This record gives sequence, C-alpha cells and structure tokens, in this order.
Amino acid sequence: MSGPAVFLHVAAGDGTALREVRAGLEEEGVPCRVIAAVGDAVAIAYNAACTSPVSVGIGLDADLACLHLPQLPPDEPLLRLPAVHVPERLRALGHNAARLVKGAPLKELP
Amino acid sequence: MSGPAVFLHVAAGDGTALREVRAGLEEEGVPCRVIAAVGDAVAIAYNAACTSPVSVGIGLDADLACLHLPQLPPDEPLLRLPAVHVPERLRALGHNAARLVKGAPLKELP
Amino acid sequence: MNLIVGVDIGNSTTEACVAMVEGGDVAYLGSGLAATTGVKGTAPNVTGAGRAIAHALRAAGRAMEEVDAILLNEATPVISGLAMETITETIITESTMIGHNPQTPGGEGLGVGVTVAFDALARQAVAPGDDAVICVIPASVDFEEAALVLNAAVARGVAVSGAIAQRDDARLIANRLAQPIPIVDEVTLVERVPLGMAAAVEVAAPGRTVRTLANSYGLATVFELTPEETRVVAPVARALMGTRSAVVVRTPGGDVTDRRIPAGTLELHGERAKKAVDVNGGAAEIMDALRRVQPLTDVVGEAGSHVGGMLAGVRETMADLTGDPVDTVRIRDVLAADTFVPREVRGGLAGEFALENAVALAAMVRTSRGPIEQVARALTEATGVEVIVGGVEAEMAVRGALTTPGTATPVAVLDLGGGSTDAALALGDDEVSTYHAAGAGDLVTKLIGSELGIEDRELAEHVKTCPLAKVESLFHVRLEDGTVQYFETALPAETFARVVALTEDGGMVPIPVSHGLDRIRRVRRDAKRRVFAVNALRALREVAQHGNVRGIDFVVLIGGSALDFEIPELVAEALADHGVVCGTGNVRAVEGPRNAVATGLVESYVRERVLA
Amino acid sequence: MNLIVGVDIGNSTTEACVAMVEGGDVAYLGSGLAATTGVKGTAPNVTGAGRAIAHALRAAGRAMEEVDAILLNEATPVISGLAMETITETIITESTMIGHNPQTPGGEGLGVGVTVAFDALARQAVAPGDDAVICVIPASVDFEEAALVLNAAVARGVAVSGAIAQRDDARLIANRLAQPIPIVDEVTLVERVPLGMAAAVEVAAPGRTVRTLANSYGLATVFELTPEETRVVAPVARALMGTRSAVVVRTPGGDVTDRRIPAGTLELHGERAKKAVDVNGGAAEIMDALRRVQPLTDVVGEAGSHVGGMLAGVRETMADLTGDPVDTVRIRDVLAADTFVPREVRGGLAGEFALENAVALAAMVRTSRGPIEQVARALTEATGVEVIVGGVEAEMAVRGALTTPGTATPVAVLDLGGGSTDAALALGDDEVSTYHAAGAGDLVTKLIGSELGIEDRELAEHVKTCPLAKVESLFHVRLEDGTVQYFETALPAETFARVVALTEDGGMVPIPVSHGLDRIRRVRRDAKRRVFAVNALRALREVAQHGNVRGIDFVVLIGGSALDFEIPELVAEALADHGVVCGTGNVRAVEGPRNAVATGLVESYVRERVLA
Ligand SMILES: Nc1ncnc2c1ncn2[C@@H]1O[C@H](COP(=O)(O)OP(=O)(O)O)[C@@H](O)[C@H]1O
Ligand SMILES: Nc1ncnc2c1ncn2[C@@H]1O[C@H](COP(=O)(O)OP(=O)(O)O)[C@@H](O)[C@H]1O
Ligand SMILES: [Mg+2]
Ligand SMILES: [Mg+2]
Repeated sequence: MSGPAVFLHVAAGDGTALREVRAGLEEEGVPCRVIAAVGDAVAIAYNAACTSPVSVGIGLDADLACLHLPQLPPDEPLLRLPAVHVPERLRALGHNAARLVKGAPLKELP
Repeated sequence: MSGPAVFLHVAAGDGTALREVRAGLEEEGVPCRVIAAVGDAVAIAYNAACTSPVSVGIGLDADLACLHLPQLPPDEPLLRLPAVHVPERLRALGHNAARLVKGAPLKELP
Repeated sequence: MNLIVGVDIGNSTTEACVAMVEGGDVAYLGSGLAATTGVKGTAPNVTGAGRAIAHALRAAGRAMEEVDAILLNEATPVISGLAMETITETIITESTMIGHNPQTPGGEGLGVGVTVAFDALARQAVAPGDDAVICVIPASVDFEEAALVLNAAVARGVAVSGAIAQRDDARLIANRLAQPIPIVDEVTLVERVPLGMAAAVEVAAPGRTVRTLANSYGLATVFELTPEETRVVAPVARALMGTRSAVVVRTPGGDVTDRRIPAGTLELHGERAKKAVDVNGGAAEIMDALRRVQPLTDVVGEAGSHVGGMLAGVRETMADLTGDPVDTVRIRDVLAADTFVPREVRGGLAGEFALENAVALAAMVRTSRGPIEQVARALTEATGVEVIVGGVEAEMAVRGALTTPGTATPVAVLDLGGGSTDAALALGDDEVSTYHAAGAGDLVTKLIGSELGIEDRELAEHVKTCPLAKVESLFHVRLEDGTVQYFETALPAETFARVVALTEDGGMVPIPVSHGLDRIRRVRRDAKRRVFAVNALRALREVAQHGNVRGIDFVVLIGGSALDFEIPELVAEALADHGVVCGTGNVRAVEGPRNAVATGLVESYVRERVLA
Repeated sequence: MNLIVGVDIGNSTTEACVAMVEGGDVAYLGSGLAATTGVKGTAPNVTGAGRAIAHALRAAGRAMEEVDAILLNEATPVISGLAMETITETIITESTMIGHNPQTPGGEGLGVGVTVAFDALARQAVAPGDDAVICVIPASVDFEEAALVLNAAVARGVAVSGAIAQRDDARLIANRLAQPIPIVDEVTLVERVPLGMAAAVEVAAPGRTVRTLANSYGLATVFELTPEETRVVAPVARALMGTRSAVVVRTPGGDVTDRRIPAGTLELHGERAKKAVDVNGGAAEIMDALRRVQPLTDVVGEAGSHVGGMLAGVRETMADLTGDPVDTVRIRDVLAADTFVPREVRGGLAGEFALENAVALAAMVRTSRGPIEQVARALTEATGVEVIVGGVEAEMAVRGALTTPGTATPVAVLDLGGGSTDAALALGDDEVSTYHAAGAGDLVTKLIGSELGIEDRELAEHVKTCPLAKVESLFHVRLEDGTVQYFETALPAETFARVVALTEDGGMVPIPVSHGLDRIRRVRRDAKRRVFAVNALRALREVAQHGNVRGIDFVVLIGGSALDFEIPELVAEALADHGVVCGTGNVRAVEGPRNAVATGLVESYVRERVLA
C-alpha cells in the first residue's frame, strides 16, 4: 500500500485528538494513514514523516500532538500541541498537515 | 543529517554510471546523498525514495540504474536504464531526478 | 393536438425540439442536437438534421411517425472565413547574439573578452599578456576536462572572463573553477560562434534578468561603440530583454533587424464611402476605417500584396464551399485582430524564438445560395413528414431567447457561434433588426493556436474550452484558481510539471508548450476578449437605435460559445458600463443558451395559429 | 590642479562626485550618495549634502581640506504631491448574498430551497411535504451531528437541497451524507442569514466557477423573477462572477448596489484655455483634457466635492512644506491613474471584499522658495569650502548623461525620480528644453500598496523593487521566471506557500496578501506602466519639437527609478514604435543611471574654464 498519504503514528491518546486531527485532513481532502506506534510523540511524528510518501507525519501520544517533516532536525517538529486541548487547535493541526502536502498557506491556530 | 537530498543507493557499478547520474543532479543544483546498499537496483531505488526527505530515490547496481518514487508500486520504477550505457542517458536520469524535486518538466532521454 | 418539431440548422450545430401543441398551448417534450453536415443551407444538411430530430424524439419518448410537421428556419445566407498574415520578421544577419534561456546557466555576472576555441586554450595558444578571453566549449569536451583547462589557463595568467558551452553543463564547469565566471550553455550551434571576436557573456542572479546586454548603452559601454554603432545594435538589446542569460558576439557588420513585412492595403467599400487602410497599421486602424464606411458592401486587398492574397484565399474558399463564381462573392463584414506568432529567428545559434506580429482577419461573406426549400424537400423525403419553412432566423432567435425567465423587450440577442457573432434587436413585438459580425469561436481557437504555437486544432479547442491545471507532482495538480486536486494513482510521467487542460468529463490533456499556466491563461482570455468583447459591442451598436447601446434593457447570450466557462463573463464585463442586464440565456428555463431558434419556430407557429 | 566636488540635491537623493581638474582635463576619483535631508532647496539639505560629499571623498581617498570648490546645482523649484479618491462603493442593503470563496466547500451543484435553522430541522419542525430547504448550521454543531440530522431529515422525506455552515467543515459534512448536497462553509456571520427565505447554494467543480448564480437569468430562473426584479438583482450576479461557491438569499427588498460616489469635477486652467472634467470619467478623460489646455497654469477642484478636498489637501501639504501661503501654490502638472482598492463590502456576511474603483492623482507644484544661495552659504559654513552655484539642473543632467558611451545629440534625458519624471531635450549644444511631469516612483509605490491592500510603505517599496518568489516547500522557492532555488535549512513556517519579495542582499520578505504570485506581479508591472510608460511619452512629447518624438535619436534614462529591474524595459517598450534608441544611462561608463547632474556640473565647470 503506497498511495499518497500523511502518516499518523499513534502511541496513545483519548480518541478526541485523533478524531480532530483526522477531521482537519479530511476537510482538506488529503488522505491519511493511521498506524499504531511506540515512543514519544516527537519521535514517532518524525518517523511518520520519514516514511510517509508525501513526507508529512503526525505523532500522537497521551501528552502531545506533533506535526513533523523529514527535513527538520528530529527533535524540532514544525508544530507541537498538548494532546488534551482545545479541539479547534487539533483540527487546525490536521488542516496544516494537509496544507503542507497541498502547498497552501497554513491556517493560524485558533 | 537530514538536509533535503535525493538519495542514491549504490550496490555496485563501474563508477561511470555514478559519475554521470551525480553530474545531472549537480547541474540542476539539487543535493544528493550517496549511500552503499545491498540488493537489486529496483529494490534499493525504492528504498532510497522512501527514505529520502524529498521522496526521490535512485538505485544503481551492476546492471541497472533506476529512478523511483515512494508512491509508485515497488517493482515499477519511474525510469530504468542499463547501467553500462550511453553516458548522456545516465546524465539525463540525474537531471530528471532533480527535476522531479524542483517541479520542472522532465528532460527527454537523448 | 399536434406533435411539432422545430429544427435550426446552424453553421456548426443543428438543433431540434419536440413540442405538443393544442390550440394556444404548447408543451415541450424534448430536445436534441447534432453537428451540421455540409454547408448550411445545402442539401447535405439533411443528415445532421435527421440526427438532431432523432435525438429530440428519443428524449421526448416519441417516434417520427407521430410527428405532424417539422418547422425549419430560413437560414441566413452568410458564412465566414479566416486568414492570418505575419507582418514582422526578426533576422540575425550575422551571428551576433545568443539570447536563449538555458534552464541552468553557470556562474553569475558579466564577462567581456575575445572568443577563443577551447582547443586553442588547451594548446596554450593564448599568452598571459593577451586580451581577456571568452572560451567556446564544444560538446566533445567533458566538464571536468573543461574546468581543468580553464583553471590551468587562469593559473598561467590568462584572463578568462566567460564561457559558451554546447552541452548542458555550465554549472558543472562553474562549480569546478577556482575563479567563477559566467557560462551560458546549451548553445546548440556552438560551431557557428565566430572566433577571435569581441564578445560578452552575462548571467543574472536567479529570478533576475540580464541588465548590461539588454541595455543599448550597456552594449555601447562593453564594446566601446560610437552613437552610430549603438543605434545599429539597439535591436539586439531589445531582443535580450527579459532573459536570464545572454551572449553577444560583436561581428563586423553583424546585425539584428526587426523588419516590417509590407502587408499591403485593404480597401473597404461602403455604400456611401470608400477607405484604404494599411494592414501594417494594425487591427485598430482597420476597425476604425470600417466604422467610417458602414454599411460595408465589399472588401478587396491590394493586388500582389500579402493581404491581397489573404482575401483572395477567403473568397476562393467561400466560392468553393457555395459553388458561387468567385467574382460574385462579397465581403459584408470583417473583424481584424492583432496577434503574434512565435517563429524561430533566422540566423540564430541556439534555436531562439521571436514573437512576430501578425494580423488575423475574419470575413463574413454573403452568398447567393439557393433557397432553403431545397433542404426542406430533401428533409420531407428523408422523414416522410411535412416540412414548413418558417420565419427569419433572427426573429426566431429573439422569440426563443425571450422564453428565458427574467427577460422582456427591448431585448437584444447575441448569438455567439463558431463563425459569426449575430445580434438581433427587438424593441417591441415584431420589428427585429440584425447584424452579422464576422468572427466568433473559430477565430478564438485560431488565435489561441497560433499564439501558443499549437498546430493541432482539437488541442487548441481544448485550451479554449477547458480550465487549466499544472501537474505539480505525479499525484496532484494545482488548478487555475490555486486549489489542489489529489490522485490515488500516479499521473503519466510526461504530464509531470506540465500544464494540462481539464476536460468536462474529468480527462486531462497535456499542453505541449513551454509557457507557464498563467501565460496560457492570459492568451486564452485575451483571444476571447479580442473577438467576443469587441464583436458584442460592435454588433450591438449596429442594431441599436442611433448606435446607442444604453437604449437596450436586456442582452441575452445564446449559441455554442455562450456555453463557455468565461466568455459570458468577459462579454458582461465589456457591457458593464452600458447599463444593460447581460446574462446567458436559459431557453424555456431549462435549455441554457441552446435551442433558441428551434424553440422560437415552435413559439411563432403557435402564435400564428392563435391569431389565424 | 584643482580638486572639485559636484553636488546634486534631488527630492529624495543627494549625489556627489569628486574630480581632479587640470586645464581642460578632468579625472573622476569617486562618487557617493545620501538621502536628501529636508525639502529640496532649503537649508536642512546641508546635512545630506555633507554625507554625500563625505562618501565621495572617502571613495576618492581624499579629505575635505584638499577640496578647492564645491559645485551646486540650481535646484528646480518644483515638488510633488499625491492623493487618491475612491469613486465606487458596493453595499448589500439587506443580506442577500454570500459570494466568498471558502477553500474547501462541500458537495457540488446547485441547491434551491427555503432557509431553515439547523435546530428547526433537528426538532423535526419541517414536515416531509414542505418546500425544499437550505439548512443553516451554526459553529456549535459538530460535523457528525450535522450529518446525522441532515440524513435523518432526508430519510423522513424532507427535501434538503443545500446547506450553509459557519465552521470550516463543509466537506466533512458532505462526506457523511447519504445524498450529497452543495455546502458553503466558513460563513462567519451565519446568524445574520435570514430564515424562511428562498435561497440558492451553488458549488462548482474544482477549478471551475459558479454558473447559475453568476448569471442574471440564472437567478431569474431560480427565483422566478420578473424582468423588473431581474434588473435589480443583476449586480448580485456580477459580484459572484469568478467565485467557486456562492449563496444567494432572496430577501424582499434586499439589494446589492454598485454606487458611484460623485467625486466632483476638476478644472484645468491653461494659459490659453480652461476645461472642466468629471473625475468619475476616469484617468483617460482627465489626461485628455490636460493635453488640450497645455501649458497648464493651475488646477482646482469643485468646492465641497471629493476632488476639491483632495486638491486642497495637496495644496496644504505643499504650503506646509515650503512655507508659502496656500493661495500662492500653483499646480503645473497632474498625472491621473485609474486604480482600485479592495474594500470590505458593507452588509456582507462572510467578510466579502469588493474591488472599488479609485482615481490617483499626482500633482506638480511650482513654489516660490528662496534661492539656492541660502543652501550654498550654509554648506560653505559647514565645510569651509567655497561653494559655486552652477547651471540649470536640466542642462547639467544632459551634460552628465552624455558621458554615457554611445550617446550623442539630439538626446533626451528622462530622469525617473521619486516624485517627478523630468524630461530634458538637447538638440545641439546648448538649447535645452525641459518638462517636469508629475508622478514617478512614489506614485508607483502608492498604487501597488493600495491595490494589494498593503499599508506598510516599506513593504510596498519591496514589492516594487524586488522580484517575487513563491515558497513551495520549507526548503525551496520558485522564482518569478519559474526557476527553483533550494535551501539547506528550513525557511520560516509562516512563509510556507506564501509569496515573498527577494531583496538584493538575498533576504526574503513575505508579502501577507492572499493573491497569487502572478496577480501581484501584474499589479506591480501595471502600476509601473501606468506611471512611467505614460509619463515618458507625455514628457517627451512636451519637450520634442512639434510634439514629435521621432525627431529624437537617443533617450537616456537616469534617476533612482532607472535602477529598477524592469522599469527601463517597460519604458523602452512604450517607446518602441517611435524609432528612438532607449536605454539606461551609464554615466562616465561606470556610474549607471546615477550621478548625472553632479557629473554634469563638473563637465560644465571644466568647459567654461577652457572657453574663458
Ligand atoms: N461547452 C462549450 N464551451 C465553450 N465553447 C463551446 C462549447 N460548445 C461549443 N462551443 C463553441 O461554440 C462554437 C459553435 O457554436 P454554435 O452555436 O454551435 O455554432 P453555429 O451557431 O454556427 O451553429 C464553436 O466555436 C465551439 O468551440
Ligand atoms: N534599486 C532600485 N530599484 C528600483 N527603484 C529604486 C531603486 N533605488 C531607488 N529607487 C526608486 O527611485 C525613486 C527615487 O529616485 P531618485 O532619483 O533618488 O529621486 P530624486 O531624483 O527625486 O532625488 C524612489 O521612488 C525609489 O523607490
Ligand atoms: Mg545548464
Ligand atoms: Mg471547508
């Protein structure tokens, strides 16, 4: 399976974060693939970015939601949000992951 | 090391192929990273594409030079040339790898 | 109760509608269309008409046997022709300049020196004290060898200030030089670069354009020219404007000229006046002269001139089509449009192109074709149904267009077709005045094709009728409006980074030209404006009372070109200052801009029966 | 042997050059420039002049003590002012339309129905037999809940034909519907959408634009309008042209108007004639009237009108600057340019913007300022060096420009400055005629700023003087000409997918507007054309004999705006048909278009000494 998709690596989380991030991606019309992973959000986000065919990855653990790119230093994700958080901001993270793929200007986090 | 670069995985080869492919990339101004690998050209090219931060990979073995993208089926590279070959065509393969990264129309193989 | 079929044979399209008529009431059951077969108004039309009727009957769920009568329009005896003539030519009389834009030149800045063969430099034939040199490197030389020799020459004290390379390896060479110099590469005909001549090589920073070589006084500074010599090289500077890299070699007597090809004069004969106008003056002057001699009775071109040949060609084609003798063919309207054609420069070294000016002419010819009765008879034979030849096309168009919701008289109908833009104005109920303006969809297609260098007519038609997109990766495209569309499977590699036309059915047609999306879009919209915005105003002025468009309340656009995704908008824009409501027709609230004349035939048939 | 310094105090820039003079021979040793301090021709100029001289001396390796004399130009007593007035306004008198372009609308096609609150639908307040509905969904409703309720309603037999959503979730909702409907989202002020009204929602396919709602007769069809009502909604259709999605709610009496704000008349007083012209007629009419009354002695605006206030403003600013009484300020030239300003539509629901028409005016004011001697005296005091006030600015400009290789008389010098475009024509040796045309670089900056909605002047200046690029990934940008530039470290995330200006020193300034690169580029080039192409022709006609530009052989561009990367090219293009050689000056073969007047002062000083 190698269709173009943002990779979403999930270590843990309450489901809401996952739902919101995915909703952001769906609204933008960019496919995503959810994969179970082990590690902290930053590390699995970087791994997701490095393996995603569109080179955009998201990592989720109980504490954090991270948006990452393979070209960035592994411990410096492009965006890092508390995972238990205003849903609008997590949705916007999903939008921005999609916009990186589409080449559209990023949404400001509400 | 994670700068934007085309990954060039090399299993074997006579040096000329490597030189020409790299020259094509250099002329276009796109960085590349040469990494020793084990396997046939198609497989290592796919692997190179999947790990390259710009999602473009090249594989070289004694028989073949391949240009690959992570979104393609693993056994169907975008371009496949005999490795012992007209140098101009191998150079053009390098050009085209770079142009995929830059978003410029591909060169026709001479 | 009568089952009636209205049929409209147009130049390109034949349309039909099926209606059930009872007293003054009419119920439309279906409609259909087909390509017109043969020249409009001639017997071969029957085939296309039969197809259109069959489509309409199928949509209505009826059979030919049930039809009581077929109504056919009295076709206007006008057809249209197209011609185009180039009026400028760029010639490089000796090899003086290379203004092409290789994608990857090397180095940056300006280098001035005497051209010297790579071999001579390798053989150390240039001494340290000599003039600065520009090295000419053929394809046989590998980039590492090239860099080695250039570095060695500099080390010996030779001033190497620039290079001209045949292969695509300028950056490879420049990257290996101890002292970077500007290098222009991909000069295909490098062997034609004269040696031992003063030359300058300039490469601008990425995103910028050459400054010195594109400036007449920059050339004067570099080559120490007198004012007289500067005047001669001014066209070289002009030709280099906008390129990122350039080479100029100063050859004695070398020259670039910007020649105007004498195109000849056009003689416009009006009912009351006559005017001659020089075609080289461009479209505006021709259209201005036309306005002054209206109504036009004929147009002739100066014998032996380009435009003479051009008009003779139109006349002959028309005569061939209609079977009329050539000397009875009269031109009743012309539309001139300024255009340009990309042409390879004569004497260039790297396949340089120049945009040459041209004038395109559409002409409207009145023919003396036999009456429509001939077609009617053939249609009766083919269908076994009585065929009634009904009112004038323009009146029928108005009557059909007025079934569009929100319209009322005074109304003007603009039929945006393939060959002509026809205006019909109805002030009250029956007085309809009309004008047939030359030039419509076919001229737009032709302008787009020639300006982009697209030979294939069908491809040009795609560029005309479809929005564009740029293929940004093998898995996504960016549409004209900036939005992105994603694909699950890879697009064909040859579409990568190319501009494609998106057909209505979701297809993707690559446009094999080197221009960017925006340039293609501009060409497309400009062509539409030059034809339809100009013709809409022109035709409305001809039919309006005292030429005053403001007196018209509603303008309804119909015809095939009104289906276009932007032509109605461009026409509305052109009419914005004239206080009219302008929109695309929606015949019977369902047909859009199609089927106006066919519907008008039925409407008029019903009305006459009620009045009778 | 004398060490001489030439100094030119311009409106924006003060330039200096240092020369060693011996008999008739002159050797230039260095040059420098600094921003002009204070209004040109007043004592505060000394600071800037001192800086320019210091730079030039440093470049020459000399000290102030060695200088024998400073030459100063007789500054032309003209300064320039700018004003702009909006002349149209779009108002939505009741909430009738939402024409904004959310990035991600949902569904596709046209939906027509009565607006109903989401709550009402959830409470099953709509019965199956009722009219079709358009559901209005506030931000408090989650997309899954929205889809659930819509699906349930449809299952109950309610015809749901479209939706209007406040959040950005149109696709999320549409993806979950059993029967897809068009949904427009991101309607910020959704609570203002009137309920119980007939409404239509249209979403076009990707890359296409709405067809029905952007067509007057489409609206007439949807809302079953009479011709009279159709005329009233025509501006709604016009406002929706070009958008991908739209909502129209039909409120009784609701209306969009396209109001012309009466801007007033401009009275142009010439030496021989007087002409009044309506500003709403646009720039072309104003410039046409100006041509007829030349030479101009003053311009006044209708009292109490917008343009009256506008010109009073210019006059006051000028009076303030110069200390002259307001009633002695005379306007000697004006340049009008048509422009547009993006303004939020009054009464809109989703922050809709409309482009309003505006007219920009640059005015040239002749002042009665004290003589340059005042500055000369102050400069002597500051430097301890004798200051000689030399010839007329225009003559000096010509003399300096003629040091450009390849030039000769008859020559016209065009000084493209900040406030004015000054032409000087020299036919033979000494007869120089001049014209100061209002409008130059500052007006270009102002037009760019207002058309793009950029308030920051420095940013607008960047947009004017720098090529653009689009940041396509965090690691590469695509330049204006399509080439790509690569970076090793990530660019700032806020520049992603944005257009940036590339400064000469390699910097990257993001342009915070939503337009694409190509739109910004077009605004930039059009602004330059409207000012410099127009003024170059205008000023040359004023100085040329019988207004005939063809009689001039060479045109030399100098001044700060001649440094621009495309202005010289645009001016050359405008002059292409006039048979002149046009290029950027290269003063003394080294200075480019700078230092012409300062150099001219030295040249003229030397010549007079030889003749004496
Ligand atoms: N969907 C469409 N979009 C844009 N142009 C169209 C479309 N369909 C037809 N045309 C154009 O309409 C023209 C033919 O118009 P039509 O009314 O059929 O001709 P006629 O009135 O001469 O029979 C052609 O130039 C064709 O390119
Ligand atoms: N490098 C440059 N590129 C484009 N425009 C420039 C450049 N440098 C200065 N300008 C423009 O030149 C104008 C000032 O011209 P200048 O000749 O210095 O004025 P003045 O003659 O009034 O003293 C300003 O509008 C400024 O934007
Ligand atoms: Mg190259
Ligand atoms: Mg949305």
